[in-house]
Parts: sequence; C-alpha cells; structure tokens
Amino acid sequence: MWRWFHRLGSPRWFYQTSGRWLPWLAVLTLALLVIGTLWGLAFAPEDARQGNSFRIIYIHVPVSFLALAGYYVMAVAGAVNLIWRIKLADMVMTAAAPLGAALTFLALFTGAIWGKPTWGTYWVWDARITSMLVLLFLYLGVVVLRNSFSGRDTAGKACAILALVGTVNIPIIYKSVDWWFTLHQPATIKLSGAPSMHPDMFKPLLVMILAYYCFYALVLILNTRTEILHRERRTAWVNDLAVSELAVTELTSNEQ
Amino acid sequence: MNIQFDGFYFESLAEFFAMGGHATYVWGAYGVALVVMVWLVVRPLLRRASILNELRQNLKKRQHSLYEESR
Amino acid sequence: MTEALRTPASQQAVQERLPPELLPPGEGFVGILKRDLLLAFRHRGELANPLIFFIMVTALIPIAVGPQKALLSQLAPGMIWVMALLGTLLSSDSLFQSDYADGTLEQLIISPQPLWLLVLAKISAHWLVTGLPITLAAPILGLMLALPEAGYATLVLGLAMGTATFSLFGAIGAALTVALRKGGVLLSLIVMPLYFPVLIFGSAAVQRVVDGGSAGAPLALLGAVFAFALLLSPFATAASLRAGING
Amino acid sequence: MAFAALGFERDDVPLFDGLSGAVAAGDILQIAGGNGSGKTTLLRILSTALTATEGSLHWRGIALALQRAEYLADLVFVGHSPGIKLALTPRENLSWLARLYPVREQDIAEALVRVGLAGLEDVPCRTLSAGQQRRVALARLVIARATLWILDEPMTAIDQDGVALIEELLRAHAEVGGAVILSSHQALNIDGVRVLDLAEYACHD
Repeated sequence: MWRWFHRLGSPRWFYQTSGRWLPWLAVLTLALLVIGTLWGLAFAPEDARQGNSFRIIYIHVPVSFLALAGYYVMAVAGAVNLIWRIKLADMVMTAAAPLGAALTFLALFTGAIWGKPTWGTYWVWDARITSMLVLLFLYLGVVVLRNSFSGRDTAGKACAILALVGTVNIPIIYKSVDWWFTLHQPATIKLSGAPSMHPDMFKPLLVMILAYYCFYALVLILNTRTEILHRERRTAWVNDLAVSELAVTELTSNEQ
Repeated sequence: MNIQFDGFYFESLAEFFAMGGHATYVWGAYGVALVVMVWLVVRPLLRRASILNELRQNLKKRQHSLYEESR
Repeated sequence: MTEALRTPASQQAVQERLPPELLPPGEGFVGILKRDLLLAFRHRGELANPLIFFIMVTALIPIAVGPQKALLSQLAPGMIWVMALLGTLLSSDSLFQSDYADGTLEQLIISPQPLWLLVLAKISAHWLVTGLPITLAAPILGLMLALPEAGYATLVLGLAMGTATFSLFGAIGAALTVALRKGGVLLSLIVMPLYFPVLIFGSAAVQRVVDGGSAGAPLALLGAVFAFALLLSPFATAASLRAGING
Repeated sequence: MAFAALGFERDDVPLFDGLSGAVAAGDILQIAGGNGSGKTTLLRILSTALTATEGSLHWRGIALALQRAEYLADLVFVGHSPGIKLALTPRENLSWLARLYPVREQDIAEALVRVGLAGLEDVPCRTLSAGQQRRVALARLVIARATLWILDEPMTAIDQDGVALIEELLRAHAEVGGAVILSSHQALNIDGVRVLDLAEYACHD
C-alpha cells in the first residue's frame, strides 16, 4: 500500500494526470458559471422586499461556503504534509492559502455591497459577516507566516500547525460570534440562514454553488501545478517540459 | 429592441441593466467578483510561463556556453 | 562504510554503562517554573512593563472619550478586557525569544522531560508574571473608568481565566515566530483570531452583571474556552517549537 | 549509538546522504568537514533536535523512535552557544539543568571547581568571558550521568588550558565506558579518536 501512497504523492505524477483532465474541468466550470450567472441575474424573479439587489446572493453565498471549505482543505493538506511528509501536500497548502484568502475577501466585499441597499450601510456587525472577518484574519495569519520564513520546509510545518490550530478554533469562534450576535441584537431578522427562497430563486443558487466548487478545484490545481514547476525546476522532467514547450512555440512562431 | 425569452424576467434589456435601481450594487459586486476570479486564474498561468521562460533562458545559456567551449 | 579499526589504546574491555533511570516528569516542570520566575525576578525592571502599559493605556480612554461618568462606565467592561488582551500580547513574544537567543531552548527540546510539560511551566511562569498582576490591578482601573460596584468580582474572576487563556494561545504564536526576527507583529496577527471568543465572553460577563443580570453563562463559557486552551496549547506549542526552530 | 544511511535535505538542496556510522562504549568520534558541510546539522540530527530526511538511528541496538526518553536521558548535547541563561549564576544554571537530566549526586560546586570556575559560582554569567561561559557548559558534562556526549565545536573561545581540560574530560569519560561524538576543526591529541569526514558523503549537484 505504501508504494501506491507515495506514488500518488509524487508531484510529477500529479502534474501529468491533472494536465490531462484540466481542460475539461475548465470548460465545465465556465459553462456552469455562465449558466448560473445568467439564470440568477436575468431569469430568477425579483425578491419582494430587497428588489434586484438580492441577486448578489448568487455570488455571496457560494463564495462564503468556499471560503470556509477552503480553510479545511488547507488544514487537511497541511496535516498530510506534517504527518506523512508528502511534499505535494505542502504545495497544495501553499496554493490553497492565498486562494482561500481571496475568496474570503470576495465574500466580505459582496456582503458589504449587498448590505448597502438592504440596510443602508456597507458594514453591519452581523454574526455571519463578523465570522467571515475572523476567517479572513485566520487566512492572513497563515499567508503572512508562510512568507516570513526563509526555509520552505519549516514554513510548511509551521503553517500546517497554525492551520490545524485555526481549524480546531473555528467552531468555537463561530459559536461565540453567534452567541454574541444574539446577545446584542436579539430582535433583528436572523440573516445567517438563507431566507426560505422561492424555488425559482433557489435553483440558480445551487448551480452557482456547484460552479464555484468547480472553480475552486480548477484554481487550486492550477496553482498547485505552478508550485510544482517552481519547486521542481531543477529536476530533469521540468527542464524537458520547458524544452518541449519551447519546440512547440518555435514551431508555431516560424509558421507565421 | 426587446428580446423576449420565455421567463426572461425583465421587460427590456435596458431595464435588465438598470436592475430596478440597484444597478451599481449588483453590477459592482459581479464586476469585482469577475475581476478577482479572472486574476485568480490568470496569476498561476503567468507565473507558470515565467518559470518556463526562465528555464529556457538557462538552457539556452548552457547550450551556448557548451558551444563556446567546444569551439 | 569503512569501520575504522579499533586502536589498541581502547582495546581493554570497556563495560557497557547502564542507562540512568528517568526522572519523574514533574521534575522538569518545577525546575523550569522556578527558573523562569527567578529570571523574571532578576529582570525586575522589565517585570512591571505589561502592568504599566495596561494602566497607562486604560488611562488614555477617558482622555480620548471624555470624562462623562455615564459613557465611561458603559465602556469600562469592554475596554478593560481589550487592554488586558493587549498587555498580555505585548509580553508574549518574549516567552521563547530569550531562550532561543542563548541556546537554552535547544536544551528544552532535547531534554527527556516531555516538552509540552516544560512549555506549560513556561506559560504558567509567564501568566504569573503578566496575567496575574493585570488581573489584580483591574479593579483600580475599574475605578478610573467608573465601573459600577457590581462588576468588580466578575471582572477579576473573568480576567483570571481570560489572561491565562491569552497566555496559552499567545504561546502558540510565540513558538511559531520564535526564529523570525520581527516576529512581534506577526505574533499578534496569528493569535488575534483565537482571542475573539475570550473577549466576547469576558466582557459580556461583566456587562451582564453591571446591567443587573447574572454572569453565570458567559463565565461558564469562558471557563470552557480556558479549559480548551489549557488542553490544546501545550501540545500545539511544543509541536510549533520543534517545527519553527529551524527558521 | 548507530546511525545508518542518514540523509538530509533542506528545501530540496541535499546536504549529505548515505551517511552511516556507529559509536560504542569508549569511542570518541570526531566529525570533520569544512564550513557548511553539515557538521552541525548532523549533530542536531543525532541529538533529535532535527529529523533527517531519510536514514535511521539506533541506540543500544533499539530503534530510537521507540525509546526517545531513555535515549535523551542518556545524552548531553552542547551546541554552538553554551546554552546557559546569562542572568543567572553558574550554580543556578546547573541546578535548573540538573532537573532536566539525571545527574550524579556529586555537588554542583565541585563540578564548577573541576572546570576551573572556582570562586565564580555565584557571579552572574553575564559578567563571565565567553570561555568561562563555555566552561559552565562543560561543567554540565561533569555532573551529567549520560553515557553519550554530543559536542558541537567545544574548542571555540577556549584558551589553551581549557583545551587540555576538555581532552582530559573526554579521555576520562571514554575510559568509564562513555561515548563522545564531537565536531572540531583542530585535531585532538587523544589516541583512539576515529574521524568521520563529511566530505565523503556531501552531495554536490
């Protein structure tokens, strides 16, 4: 079993297999995104109270899911690297951290924009948005810690531990923020749950959530592949790759 | 000019862009989302290209220096 | 591998030495605790820094916000807790920094004593030197910020657990950034999210008592977070030290 | 203590590999090699402060991973820095260290005299010279009951009679069945010292 497990972990194997079905994933992601966006923007009925501004939900909710899911992906990759010392896991974690941070920022940004027409202010200390802010701090902690180490191996281990500590604390932070929110504004509407939606509004949301999961996978793999090239640039197979690509480009360039 | 799909919520394309007065917010959010997502996809591709170029430079230099020595 | 020939000098039969028996685990804990307290005592000047910082910064609030009693007493619970957090955070990164600099940290890592126990000793020493004084000084600040009488007991009890949790989580950040030159700012960024629950429950407890309610629930929750930190932090800190020491 | 096929890589830059060796009771093994050849790295691997990328360590014939605490109780490691708190006095330094490792009942003061720090027992180490601070670290060797000593460049910042003291300590330790692994630039005039040159195992790609 061990042989298989290590082969799975070899960056080169990952690079080649992901190379094969990456284009399909890209096409699928694009298709889902376009369908979902059009459906949500143009075909879904308007929300009775919020009017058309509710359509931002089609970005805000999926991205919020991904932001949280992304943290767990990063923590798991970190743990695999910490326990079994598989280099590929460290590369996946290096790719997942900035990606997750960008998605969390996007979630906060779209949440803020959505807040303006609905409650009149860009920033409202609502439970979900506050938890999202804390998640962003957790991400930034990992990203900044990653860049401040000179040695890459120690950086990988340190970030893995920080991500694990963060993962363990997320439920506590989310619960305590919810508890805090009900303490200070018990009366106002409970925003965190998606409002019971009309099926026509809900279907595009499902499509968008699926689209964003594919998007996350696509970008994660893209970043991991680049990280592999970066770390394995001294190896023979990467140089052959560079040469083979060179031949292709020269071929096409002298054709014109 | 109004394009009628079945179920197209808005009466006309112009109204679609107006978004019932919330145009800036909806298009703002979608616009920023688009920018961030495109940047997330493009960044690794650019970085990949620069790494491969760098390798090619080294390979060319090494071939060049070998060629110099052999002469 | 060429096994070098044994030279005649050490030819005579050298009997194998018996391995020494192990010390009880508590031994290292007491040793490090006493050492750190002694060290803190030697640097008496630095001892008061977190405390002075805590008092000075809290004094800023009435100046910044205005001396009206009503406003101050409303702000007091939350503000004292925030200042206590900053006070502990300020002194957290020196937890391992000095040991790393003079090489004693390496001795801790390769000692037969369980590392997490030694780390717990260091954290306890750090709490006794920073957390405890802040907790004891809090009532004075309560006076300065016109905190209603009811709140003092809950404030001190809450701060006792809260500052301990700050030290515990602070240690994880300190261990992760021990080998980095400018680790201080990074330490607070890493550790801040972990402080949110403590701050929420701590200040809510005092707020509730001040408003006449009972602080049972928030204090219990704060206790739970403290217990969790006590369980998680020594192991996470020990692992971080082993990982972070190579810089 | 036996180490087999040790290899170490830092950020995909291999330092050395296939490094094997052993040290038994009464042996003194000197690690030689230029700067940056990985001497300190090897010693830190042997003292478990660092984990090697590949290879195995055995102590008294048993794999190290199974008996970490027993091995560490049997080991004293003196690194580049003396590993003492400068604000404390030599006596205090030895007393907190003594709580980490099993030590001989022998009095700490006696050990300090043995390493030539008589009269300086209660002076803050801050005021001692680098050489004297290193002697405090050497005093740890005297009081420790460990069988294996791992010393990283013990001769640095030591004057002439300090070197003689170290060699005498090593000789005495070897005779009672102790083992020593040390790295040093200068040759030791003790007979029976085996030398392991890291150059043979270094990787240059």
